[in-house]
Amino acid sequence: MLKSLFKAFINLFSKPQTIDYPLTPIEKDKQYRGLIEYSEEDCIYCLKCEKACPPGAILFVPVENPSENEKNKKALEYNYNPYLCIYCSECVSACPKPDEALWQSNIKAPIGVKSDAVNTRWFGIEKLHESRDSK
Amino acid sequence: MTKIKSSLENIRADIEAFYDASQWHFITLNGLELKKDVLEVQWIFSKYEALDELIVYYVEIAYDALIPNVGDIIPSAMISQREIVDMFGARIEGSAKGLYLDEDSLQMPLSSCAYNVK
Amino acid sequence: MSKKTVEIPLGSQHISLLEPVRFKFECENEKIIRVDSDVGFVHRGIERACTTKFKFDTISTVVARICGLCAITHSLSYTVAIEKLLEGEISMKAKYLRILLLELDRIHSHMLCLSHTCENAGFEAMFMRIMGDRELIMEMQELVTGNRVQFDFITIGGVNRDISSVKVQELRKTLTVLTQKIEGYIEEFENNWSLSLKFKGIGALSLENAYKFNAIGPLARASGLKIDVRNEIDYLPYDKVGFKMQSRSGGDIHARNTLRLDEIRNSIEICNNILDGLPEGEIITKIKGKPLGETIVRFEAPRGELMYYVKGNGSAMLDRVRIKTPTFACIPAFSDIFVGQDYADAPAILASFDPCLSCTAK
Amino acid sequence: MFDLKKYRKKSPWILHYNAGSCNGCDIEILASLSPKYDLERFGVINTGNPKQSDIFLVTGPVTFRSRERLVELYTQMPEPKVVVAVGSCSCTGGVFRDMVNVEDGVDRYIPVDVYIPGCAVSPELIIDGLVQGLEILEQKGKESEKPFKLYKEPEEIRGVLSKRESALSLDAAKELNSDKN
Repeated sequence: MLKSLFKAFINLFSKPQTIDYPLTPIEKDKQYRGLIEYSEEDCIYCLKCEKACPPGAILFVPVENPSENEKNKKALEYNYNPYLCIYCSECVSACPKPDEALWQSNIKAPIGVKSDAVNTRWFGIEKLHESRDSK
Repeated sequence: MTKIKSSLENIRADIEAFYDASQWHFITLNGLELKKDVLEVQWIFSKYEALDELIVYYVEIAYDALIPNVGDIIPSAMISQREIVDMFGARIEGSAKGLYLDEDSLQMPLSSCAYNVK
Repeated sequence: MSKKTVEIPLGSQHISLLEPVRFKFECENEKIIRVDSDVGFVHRGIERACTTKFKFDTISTVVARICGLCAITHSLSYTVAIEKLLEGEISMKAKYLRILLLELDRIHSHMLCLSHTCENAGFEAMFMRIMGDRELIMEMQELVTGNRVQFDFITIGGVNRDISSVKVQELRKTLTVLTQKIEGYIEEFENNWSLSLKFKGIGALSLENAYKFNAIGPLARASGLKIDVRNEIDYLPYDKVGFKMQSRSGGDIHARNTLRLDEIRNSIEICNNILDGLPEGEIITKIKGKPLGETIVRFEAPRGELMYYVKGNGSAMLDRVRIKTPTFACIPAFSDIFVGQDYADAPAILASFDPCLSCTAK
Repeated sequence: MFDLKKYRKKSPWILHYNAGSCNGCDIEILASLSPKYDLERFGVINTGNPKQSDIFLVTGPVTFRSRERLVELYTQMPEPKVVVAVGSCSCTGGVFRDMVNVEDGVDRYIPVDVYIPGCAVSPELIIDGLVQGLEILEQKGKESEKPFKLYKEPEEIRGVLSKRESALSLDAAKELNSDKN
């Protein structure tokens, strides 16, 4: 009884366990599994990341007027869905130029709302991707 | 891992003679499609407190053969039997469908002749 | 004649359940006389996808998503199975790091279970206390692997991330803090009046029934059945890091809880031993080839024995991946325990099993 | 009298349903209720009763057997309500996309307002998502107070989607698809 009273007294003056999250942001470690980032200039369009991705969150689909890149012979465009990604970094370990073309940052994933159409927009991209394979 | 082949008629007697609840631990029942209509069913046992001592009894049968029920010898085999019935569409005495699958999902999903009910 | 029994459903959505499972209790007055359960709510068809959709080198991230609590055991069992088929040998350092993560995972899973039992016994303050201290482990895991729950730490041939000496120091410090907290819990679980009232002598499984129903994991060890796969395998050097078999003899909820506390203590000891004797070397070795043949790999997940049967045919697609999960094998024992207990105790008993339905249905 | 609408935002109650996830997101929801991340600062209480809740947290890709329960729980909740999809697999299916016994994502069945990505989501993202959800809840509350008009001005129909329309139709999404094709 006395012991617990003593404990309660100590707890009264100790620092709270709760962190003040939305007001003070949490600093992430360098190795935190955050968003996958991509640089179009360094990409060599080997499509290894697309094959390695378990859920298929990275898709290269054909577009009519791609940005200039001499390695991009088939006129493909990189598409990434952060709402489908499972942040496993299989793509980064498959990439022949990691840290230049594709890398895992420590940025938090974005919160989506209805107007983002996270699921339905991706269906269109998947359809385009299927048409690329059938060609 | 020691594999012992048995036949559909003998498997129940074999397991009854072999199984001693205080020595052997029944792990699970495993199904495996060998060819289009040949199914291999394995009963996997391990020994308590021994280094990786596994014994596998197996039979090779056709899909529509009736597999005997070992639920009275090993009570915990009942639920594994229901899983095999669901996953391969095999027939086991006293085991009903519907542990995992619904009516409109893909039936017999692990065999090559999986089908959808419309 | 009026009906003497009444059927009471529990689930699939219920405040005391984390996962969807439905029980139908047939009760006579207060006593449960029969149990029906429906465990198929979480069936996703992972076994089929492993053989039709994914190539063998990406499956370890897929099978980790079977269960969030023992994710690392799943991916580890699968990778060890593939390494056995490819006859590759991995370095000692990778083996040690694998054990480290396995034991950290066990500690956090057991702490979650303990806090959940307390909540279901109506002891909210204890729930908050254990959950608050559990964050220490979660921070450690984030420090080592970069994520709190799904680590993706293990890959074919070794582990993904190295551990620096600064991190080793931090881990040691946190483990010391944690040891003191665990001692506090043991005192509370042994002596607290309201916890003993709800836990002692309730939901007991006898040793004969444990043998009869092939119980595994903490459920069996609390009844005195000495089954622990860590004792029966040689893929990982468990004998060198100070593993000790724990067992109790009561078989009731109290015995299960104290057994879990004992296991946490032993796991902390193992973690400390690993950090002391971490060998030098590469963390990843390249293993090439395509799997051919069949193998069985077993591991001790926090809830009991996990078995993987993998059969390859020499191509990138596997022939069969059979996953036997701990909770699935325990269902017959669970149903046996419920019979004869009060309905009011059902949520507390259920929480003390630490069931993992997403494992069960795959 | 009590002004209920004013306090709804101050204390939203949440209902949690697991529609087939791996438990990872569920334990993170529990962790965000625990002392370190303490969601109760925002007045959030985890209730097991759909009839008393404002925010619906769904985890997991929807499996075949849990479809019915999911829709049932959604319809039992009183208006205004906000649906939050927690985790990659409830947003789009995640790693379970295209598996045999799974529907890809929650928004096939019920309208989703906030999507929280991550596998598994960290508690800070859950807090972010819930804060976003609270704003939507307030907006929806205001919308439901407006008098119901049988006749609508033509511009009004074109400009603002009524609540029912926005909940049921995926017009905006369909347009996006047709643009791409």
